[in-house]
Amino acid sequence: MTNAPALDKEGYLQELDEWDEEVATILAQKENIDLSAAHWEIIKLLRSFYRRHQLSPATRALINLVKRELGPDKGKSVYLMKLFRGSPAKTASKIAGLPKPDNCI
Amino acid sequence: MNKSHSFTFITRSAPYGSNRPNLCLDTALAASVFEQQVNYIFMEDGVYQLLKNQDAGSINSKTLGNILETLNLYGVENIYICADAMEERNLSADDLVISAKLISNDEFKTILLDSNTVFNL
Amino acid sequence: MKFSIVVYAAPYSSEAASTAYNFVRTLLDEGHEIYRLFFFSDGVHNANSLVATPQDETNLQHGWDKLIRNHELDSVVCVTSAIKRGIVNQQEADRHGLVAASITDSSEISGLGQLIDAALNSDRVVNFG
Amino acid sequence: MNILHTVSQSPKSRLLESCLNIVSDGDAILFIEDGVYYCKREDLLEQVTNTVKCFGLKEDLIARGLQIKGESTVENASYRKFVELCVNYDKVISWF
Repeated sequence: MTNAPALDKEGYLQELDEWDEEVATILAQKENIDLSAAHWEIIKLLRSFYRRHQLSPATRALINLVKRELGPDKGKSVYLMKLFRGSPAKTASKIAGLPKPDNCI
Repeated sequence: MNKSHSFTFITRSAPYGSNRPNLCLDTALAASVFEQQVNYIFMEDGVYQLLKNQDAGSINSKTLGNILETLNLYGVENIYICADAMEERNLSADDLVISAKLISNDEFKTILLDSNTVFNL
Repeated sequence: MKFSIVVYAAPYSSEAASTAYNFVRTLLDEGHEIYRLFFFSDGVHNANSLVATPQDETNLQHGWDKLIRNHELDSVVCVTSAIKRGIVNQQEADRHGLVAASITDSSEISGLGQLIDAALNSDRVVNFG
Repeated sequence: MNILHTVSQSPKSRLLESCLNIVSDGDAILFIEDGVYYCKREDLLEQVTNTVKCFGLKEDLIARGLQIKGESTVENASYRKFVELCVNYDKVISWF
């Protein structure tokens, strides 16, 4: 079992390098989320987006990204809210081990 | 609140030498969250922000070109590049990370006249 | 008419902050309404309360503070610019484990959305940098 | 739908030249801060003053020992005039 990773006051990883799938599971549990294949699909997409663009997408960008990469059925705010409650952009970035997205109002 | 407000952002500085390109981008992304019309215009040295093969890890910065590729995901769809700026710098569309409409100064003027608020960085 | 003013420059390193200050005073003298002052980038230093200036030099931070209070202006300091430059309120100081709060009480820390909101609700936005 | 442009750096910045590329007939230009040194560059200004009104901020001119003479193509503007220009033009674009 991995030691619990250091988090900031809002629950984001302090050291982004510490992320692995086990850490993601721990972070998800804190949000009362059991990670399913549908969650992992979004998490992996977010991580590869961050690797390329060094940016955690805000809500609208996340929806457009999912729409472009995974199709219009999933690129919808209802679909993402069902998976990642609260603000999907914030919750998903947190579990994916990315910084808090800017411009989330 | 006026829902059809149009913002124009003119970005005319090269990346990394100052924070001006980032100020401009951050403000435009904030405007896009409000679902307003956002025009983004690369002018003068601003076109250097779009050059391919940037890797700013070497100076401990984020690579601006990679970030700018995401503008359309944020709903910033009206992206323009000053044709004069490209010509003066011997650049062609192939040198850039995104494809955007090249505009003449007259087209530029029309966009400005039609905008409600202009940020010029 | 309703104005919002954006200040990008720190006091003392350039004239721009002082121009903005004179402009805002004139706006008020002329009876215009100020929807919001927005301090962005190095402009956040205008809201630093931990500043001392020689007696024979203008203390611009003090000037802004007085002007904002006297006219009950809405003054916002951009949060991402401010925290990087050590302009924090008590809440941010505690959150980041910093030794002191530095922002003048008359300004509040908030996000860039406040700048966009200002543009949407003002007749004119004037930038000083 | 005309625009007030403020220009706030000295001529070595070439800010005025940038601005002139996208100035429209009927716009106005106000020189402030180090931009007021442009008020002495009649060579640059004469190409536009037929279609664009030019002003220099009085306080910045005085501070720098510059004077606008009667026959100049640039007009003196106080801060009050600066405010008035902002009201009379539809928007303000700052060049800095």
